[in-house]
Amino acid sequence: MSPLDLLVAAPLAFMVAALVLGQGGRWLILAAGPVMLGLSAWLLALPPDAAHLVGNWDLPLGILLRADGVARLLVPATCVCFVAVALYAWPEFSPKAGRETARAHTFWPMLYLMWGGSNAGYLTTDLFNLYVTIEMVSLAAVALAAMGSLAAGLQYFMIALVGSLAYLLGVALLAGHYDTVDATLLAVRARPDLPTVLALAVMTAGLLVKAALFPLHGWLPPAHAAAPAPASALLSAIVVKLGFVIILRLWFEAFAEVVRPAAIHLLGGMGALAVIYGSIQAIRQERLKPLVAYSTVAQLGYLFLAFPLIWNARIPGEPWAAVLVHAVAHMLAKAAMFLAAGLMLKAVAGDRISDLGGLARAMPLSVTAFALAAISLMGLPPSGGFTAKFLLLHAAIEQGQVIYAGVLVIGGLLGAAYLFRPLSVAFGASAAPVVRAEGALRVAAPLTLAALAIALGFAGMTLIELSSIGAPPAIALPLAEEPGP
Amino acid sequence: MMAGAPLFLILLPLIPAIISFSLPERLAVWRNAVNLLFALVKVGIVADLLRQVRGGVDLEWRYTFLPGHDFLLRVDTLALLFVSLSVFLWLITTVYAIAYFGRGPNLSRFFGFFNLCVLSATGVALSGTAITFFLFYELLTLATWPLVVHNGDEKSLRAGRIYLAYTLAGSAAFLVGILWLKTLVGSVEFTAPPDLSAVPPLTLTLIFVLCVGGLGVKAALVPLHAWLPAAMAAPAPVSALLHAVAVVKAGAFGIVRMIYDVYGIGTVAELGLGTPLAALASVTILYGSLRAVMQADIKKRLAYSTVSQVSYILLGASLIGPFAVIGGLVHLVHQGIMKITLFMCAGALSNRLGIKAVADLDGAGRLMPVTMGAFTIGALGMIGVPPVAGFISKWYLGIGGLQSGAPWVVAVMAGSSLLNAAYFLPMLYRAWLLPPPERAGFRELGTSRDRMLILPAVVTAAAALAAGVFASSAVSPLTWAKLIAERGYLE
Amino acid sequence: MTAAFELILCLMILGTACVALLVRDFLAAIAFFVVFGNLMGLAWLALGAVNVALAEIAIGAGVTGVLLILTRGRLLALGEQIDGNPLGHWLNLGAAVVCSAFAVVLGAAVLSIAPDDGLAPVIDRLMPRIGVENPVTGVLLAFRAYDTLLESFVLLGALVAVWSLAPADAWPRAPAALRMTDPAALNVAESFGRLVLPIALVVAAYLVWVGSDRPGGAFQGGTVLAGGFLLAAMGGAMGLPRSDDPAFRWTLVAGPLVFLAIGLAGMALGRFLAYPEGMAKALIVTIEYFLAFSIGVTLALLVAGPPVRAETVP
Amino acid sequence: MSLPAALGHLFPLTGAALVGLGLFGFIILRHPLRQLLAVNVIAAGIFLILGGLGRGEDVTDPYPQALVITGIVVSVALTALGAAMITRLAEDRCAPAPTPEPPGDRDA
Amino acid sequence: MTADLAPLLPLVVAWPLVLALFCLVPPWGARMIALLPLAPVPALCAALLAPRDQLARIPGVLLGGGLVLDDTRAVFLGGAALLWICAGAFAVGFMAAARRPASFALFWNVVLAGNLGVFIAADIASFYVSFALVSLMAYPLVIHDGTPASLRAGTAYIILAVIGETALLAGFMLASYGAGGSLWIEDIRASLGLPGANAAILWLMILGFGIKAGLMPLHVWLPVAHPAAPVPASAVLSGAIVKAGIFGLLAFLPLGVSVPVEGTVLALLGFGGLFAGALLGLAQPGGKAVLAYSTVSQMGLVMGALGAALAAGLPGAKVLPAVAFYALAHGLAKGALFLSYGLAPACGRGWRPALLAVALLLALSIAGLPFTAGALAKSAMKLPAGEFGAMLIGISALTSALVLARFLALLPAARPGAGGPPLLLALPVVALAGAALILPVVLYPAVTGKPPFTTTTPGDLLAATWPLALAGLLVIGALALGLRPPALPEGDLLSPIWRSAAAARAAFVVAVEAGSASMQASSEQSGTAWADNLAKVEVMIRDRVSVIIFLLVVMGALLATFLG
Repeated sequence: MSPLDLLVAAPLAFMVAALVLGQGGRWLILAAGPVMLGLSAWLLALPPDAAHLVGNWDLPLGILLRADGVARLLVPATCVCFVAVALYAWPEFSPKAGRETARAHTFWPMLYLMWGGSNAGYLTTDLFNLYVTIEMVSLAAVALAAMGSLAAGLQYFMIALVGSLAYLLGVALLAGHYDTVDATLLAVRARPDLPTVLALAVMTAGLLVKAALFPLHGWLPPAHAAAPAPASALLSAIVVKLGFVIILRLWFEAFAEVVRPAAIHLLGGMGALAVIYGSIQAIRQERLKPLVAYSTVAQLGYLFLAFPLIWNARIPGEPWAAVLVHAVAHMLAKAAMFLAAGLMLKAVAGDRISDLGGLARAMPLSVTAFALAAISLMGLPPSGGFTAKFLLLHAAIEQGQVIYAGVLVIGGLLGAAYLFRPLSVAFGASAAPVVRAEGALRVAAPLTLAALAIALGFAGMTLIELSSIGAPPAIALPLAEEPGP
Repeated sequence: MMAGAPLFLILLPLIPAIISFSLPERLAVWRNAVNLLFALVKVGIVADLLRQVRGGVDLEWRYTFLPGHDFLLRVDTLALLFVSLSVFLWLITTVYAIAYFGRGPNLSRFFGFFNLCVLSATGVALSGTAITFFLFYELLTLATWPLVVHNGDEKSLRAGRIYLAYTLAGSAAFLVGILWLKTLVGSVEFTAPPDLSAVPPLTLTLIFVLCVGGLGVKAALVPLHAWLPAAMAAPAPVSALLHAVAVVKAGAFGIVRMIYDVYGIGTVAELGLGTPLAALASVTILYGSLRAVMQADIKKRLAYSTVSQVSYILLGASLIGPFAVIGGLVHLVHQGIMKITLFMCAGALSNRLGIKAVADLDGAGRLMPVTMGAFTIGALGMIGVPPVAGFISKWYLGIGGLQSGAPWVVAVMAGSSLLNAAYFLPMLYRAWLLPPPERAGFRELGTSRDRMLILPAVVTAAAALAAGVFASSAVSPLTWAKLIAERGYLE
Repeated sequence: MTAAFELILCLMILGTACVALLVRDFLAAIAFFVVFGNLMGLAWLALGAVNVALAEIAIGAGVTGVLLILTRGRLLALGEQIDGNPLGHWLNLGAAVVCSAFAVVLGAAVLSIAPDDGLAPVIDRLMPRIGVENPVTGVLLAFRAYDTLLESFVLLGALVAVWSLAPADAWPRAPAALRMTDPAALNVAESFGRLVLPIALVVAAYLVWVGSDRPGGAFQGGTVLAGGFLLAAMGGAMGLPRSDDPAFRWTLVAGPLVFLAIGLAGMALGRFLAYPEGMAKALIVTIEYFLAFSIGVTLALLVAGPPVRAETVP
Repeated sequence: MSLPAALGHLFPLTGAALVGLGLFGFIILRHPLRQLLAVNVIAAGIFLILGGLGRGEDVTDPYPQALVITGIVVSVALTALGAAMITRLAEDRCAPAPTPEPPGDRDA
Repeated sequence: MTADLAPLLPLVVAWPLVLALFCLVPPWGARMIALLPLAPVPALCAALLAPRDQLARIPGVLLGGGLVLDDTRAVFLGGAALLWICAGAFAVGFMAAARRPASFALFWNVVLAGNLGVFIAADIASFYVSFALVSLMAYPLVIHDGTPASLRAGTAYIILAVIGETALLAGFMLASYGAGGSLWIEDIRASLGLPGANAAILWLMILGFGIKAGLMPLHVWLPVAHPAAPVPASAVLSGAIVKAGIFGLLAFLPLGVSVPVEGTVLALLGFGGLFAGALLGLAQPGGKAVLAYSTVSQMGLVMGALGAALAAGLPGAKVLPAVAFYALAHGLAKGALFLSYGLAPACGRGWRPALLAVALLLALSIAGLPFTAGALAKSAMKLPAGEFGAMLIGISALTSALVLARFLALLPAARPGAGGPPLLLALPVVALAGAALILPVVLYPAVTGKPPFTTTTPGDLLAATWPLALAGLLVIGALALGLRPPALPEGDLLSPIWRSAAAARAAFVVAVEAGSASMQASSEQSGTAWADNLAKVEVMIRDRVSVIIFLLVVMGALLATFLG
């Protein structure tokens, strides 16, 4: 028995159950929540080197599942997000007036499919298996995005499809070249020859589309902005992270020996541009959800901006941890923000930022959730976002990377510029009377997520230790040289 | 007391904060009681700490929050100066705020954030490393923002935006500075200045500029001051709090820490950083006063006055000499109690009489003599009229300037006094000497709420007076400032 | 001789692909695409990959072709313009340059990889442990059963995703009927469908059965089944089910569910998706049957599309 | 490179060409359904690379074959989804009357 | 006798302050007027009884300084106390029906405390505090009437007072630093005499004290402020409070060391004021203004003499007693004159001659008629003033006499009827006049060590009398011809200064507003173009084909970086 399998199998079982149960599918979260959280806890409690081969079939043929630091950070966070989103989505995706609807029916299987897919993605080391998990997640994501706007969903679908294929092309080249697609084996076998670097380039480019790194983010804002709030939360929090994590694994584990400084700076530079560009676009938005969506574009930039910082670090463990903490913090905070935004927009029956007037009074808890999430996203203390940005900034300064340091700082300020705008309006007076629309259960979801994002800021050491478990040699080795203080 | 005392002291306001946030408006009485109770408890704890620290006790609480980065709280004399100022004024402001708002909307929120501000300000004071300082410094920004926008009108929202833009940019610069320094020397603790000799002077200078520039935003150093007058859109208790204690002082306090505990006066002097900073502070002093003269709104005028006055602290810190330090530190307290008096009075005037502009002050002294009396004492203190406390600060600063070979400081002091007089005296003139518009049956102290509104200002005015008259007594701020200087900076 | 055949085959593949992409008339494009798919099947046969060839012809050419034709019909009924309207030719030229550059680089990379039989020896060594003969089935359902399991859920998910597109008032009706509108064609199709469905069932069962030892297997069987279902539906021999029909739902999930259950049962005995010694073949075949059936139904319904409102029958 | 050696690479090279061709098609074609077709061509090319590179002296590696089968099924599933979306979009564009379901559940 | 009286010194200051506190209690405030005469009593006692040259430390207060009394200080203190007592007594009657008595009593007491504190402060902190109290808190007394004229006067007063305070503060800082951080006045005075002393200190002090004492170009406030105040306040302003400035100069100027430049300038300004003040006073339409100009003139005399002494390097022992003596004489006499001005309207017609007689006597005394207290004072001043100064002092009798004659001419008309003035008003005048005429004579030996009127030779007598005689002739001539002096506004230079300041301020405000408005306008324009471009970029990025092209580009770039 191992949570490594169950974390994937359980959501799939729930998916089947949800599909069969139809309109009763929403009840499943009451079982799925405890089960998945329990499995996450089990994952955290596993011994550091926990890993096993599915069906006991050995590499290079079989598939290796592994509980490394990345998984230990992201899987529990993912589970928390899913549980919270599901609880929030409950009333929204229930039968209307006793009648089952397509959305209420299909939302739940899609949720579990995405859940299983993302867990599978974090746990596996097999690049082809990753392709399948990407498709699981993308499929669900497209369906959820299409629930808001079909056009945006189609756009997303087409772009994601090409991205997947680019990734698959890389996998094909690697499979032909090395006769394996396992990352741990590739780490040993990879040579910097043309097929390898081409494979890495196309895989990275394809995944960058999925991870919506500027300038490949075009699909994200319309899709994330138009979807229903719980769907937006999942899209922004979960879906884009998978692409990022795979790139992280490719660059620092499978192909650590192949990667060149110029390439890593290319990624870092794109990340930096994403931070700036996404923030500026967010500042320009007049409507709330596009603003939050562009904020995702900006925040994803940080993840890539960190690459050169990890690469050049004296103690790579710290920026490595930082980037993972950032991913987790963004996951929690962004989910919280979309959920809170959903509640707020519903209450004012509008979607413009200027409609939010007076909400701080009418819906204090939602606004609080939004604000706490904003704090983490801006990287203000105490929050997970701060811990991450702090470590990154420290690394950037230590390495004398003035541009990255500057972008980190400016990005935080721009973040404040756009995130405080809706808050500011919410704290203002209301033009129209506001209907108070905070169900205790619904608002608990964003509030819990946001509080967790803040709480991450107090657990810096734990997170760093977690992230160092099973870290790739390129990350872990220098850490061993210099024991912590 | 245990070593966790500093942490306890910092976290104490969380309790009333949470209670305030969660109590509905109709339980205002309970909320007020809880707030007052905890403010009192905190004063008591600080009094006890004062006693202990004077006796030489050194309290410390350390927790490694990230590898190589400690969360360190230390109670030293300088910290206590700021802490005792803030807890005292907080008690006062709490009383005032309760009376000021009465039963307005959004007060649970207000008091919640109010307590978070106390928390942050205490944290700022007790921080033992620059990074811990930064954490609380940033938290302070966040906790004060809802207070700035409390009124929720377009003006205060705009003020909130400006406030954030300035302070967040400032703290970002500060963060870059301290992280840079930390990577170079390994420690940014406030205990003893690290050895900076290996670092190139240009780098050190750059870091210093970043840090002081960042902190200078909150301390409203010209040209980083614009947020402060804008923040006047906030209600009076907030202005009192922001301008007298929390925000601006946090900045000034941070700069003092930078100069004395992070760089050390030796390094600062070697690098020749003191004089430019002192010059900048002087420019701020004069510019702020000059702008204050031109303001028609009372609170704006007071705000520019704050811009000017806070730089006294910086001037004292940057001059680097025993007297200057004492002057700067003692002004930290003096300016606090005097300016809070002024703001509370201004708030009372606008609350009770609707007076907002200087031109409306006509006859306010006849209608509200007690309030205006307190205001007058505060104003005279600002001008530097003895025996109100401001004079003591100016005296030490002037002599300190001379000691440090900067005789122009005396001219700055003199010029500032003149300008202060130029904007305060006309207000007093109007209030006391011009006839009031007709107001039938107005009574200043008619209800107990009125008394609560005006009493705090009277207390602080009396404190300002006492701090000046009994400057050399054992319990005066001056004596404490001298103690700090002796223990820390005069070896 | 083989080389010449292969060269011609490849040129034809490229040629049909070109036409399928560039021809103005979409119907022609689809036709060429189906041809292209069949040529691909030939290519797989030439490569000795009969399993893939079956799948490619059944799915790549067959199902996809039907899907495209159906979609085209629906779009045309809605007045949508599908025929090619390419970009201005400067841009075309730029795109051509970029894409051929990419293809050249890709080709260079491919050329520097020596084709070999890779893991075939490894697989050969492992095959006895699972008792089936077809190495592809071995890989799909044993060595990389995890991929296959997830993939079956992708398929299921795709159907759910298609359903999620249903208009609010259409749920939980059936998808748009596939019945032919032309009476003559319907007549042919009807009789053909009646005939085909049982044959398809038998063929599918056979494919799955032989799949354990010779080329064939769940996916191939499933596609044949899907084809049968589709033809039957077109001929009106069978209606499409309502999406809230419980039996129908169980049919859909049976394959993935059995797969998952057996995987979990394996966990109880040791490892997830590990087959106990000696029972491997039986379990694999069980899984394959359920899977093939579910895949058939799923693919058919995927082609049929989301539930529609009663009045909008095209 | 001699011709026979290149012939060993024939199918993968064809695959590479198909990928390039499909990309070109995707870029120049504006209608999503035709782009979907182009995507299928790309996918076919990739499968050909994957499978072709596993061509040994006498046997073809079953491992890439299995991957290709998996890929083909995923591909058709996605194509079906894409086609359904395109259709639904066209329907909405045609008859925008009853919106599918309002975004957000205002009646909840 | 010595030890037990030590607390007297702190009490001198504390007692009026305590009385001031009582004034703050609403029900008592108005009645505190009655206690005004009692406020200076400790001071008088101290002046007479307190031990000399014994430092009374006051720990914990201010910067930990102390109070001290010596002979010079005692003269100042005693004189001031006497004047304040009499003026206070006068106020009891005069202010009984006035507006806001509580406020008057409050500030009266505070100013009193400051005024007395100045004379006994041993350290600069105490001195400065006292000086500030007496300067700034006198403002409410000046504007007590609340008339527009007095408010204007008050404004002029307070502006100059603040400037003076500031100058003093700066001077004190420099001085204290120059004296090695010492706060004691003695140390500072000693250090100022040292060769390396900062020249700015003396200039700042001359500026600060000069303003208070009405040094010529800085005097503009005095002729408007003194008359604006109620009569008792005018009396103490002119009689006692200006002396604080004189005392400050005395206390800090490094007498005994020759300081030529500063001394000469001070002398020139002082003697200039001596004549200019008097002549300007002639042109005043108001009686109190005339008296105020007379004060400017008299104080000019003192400062001129001090300047001369400073330039000549006369030791303090030769200067201090003379100045103190002169200050005493002038203070009492001027106070009495002011009070008599206030008394005049209260007198019936029958009492007017008596009043005139008293006033004339006082005027003549001030002008220096031989065998009067004033003559003694002037003769005492001739020593420090030097020869040239002495000559000027002699001539000044002419101008003094003229200006005082003018005052007498402007004494308000008596009220109809023969009724006597209220006792409460008359008694203080009489007492003060008596003191003014007698006390200097009594004290003369103690101050100069010579008996009074002994050295008077006929020549001296003639020298002292001719200016007075000439003045008498001029007055009689003018009266006969019906000549009237030109009428100048009070405070001569004040109104032009006022107008130009107002104009400058208005111009400044306009300029700043225009500047900021234009800055704001320019910053708002460029924003929209940027927004348009960004929107276009985003539309382009969202197209799925461009995403694919970007994908290819990124791929190519990555490949290039890997391979390059």
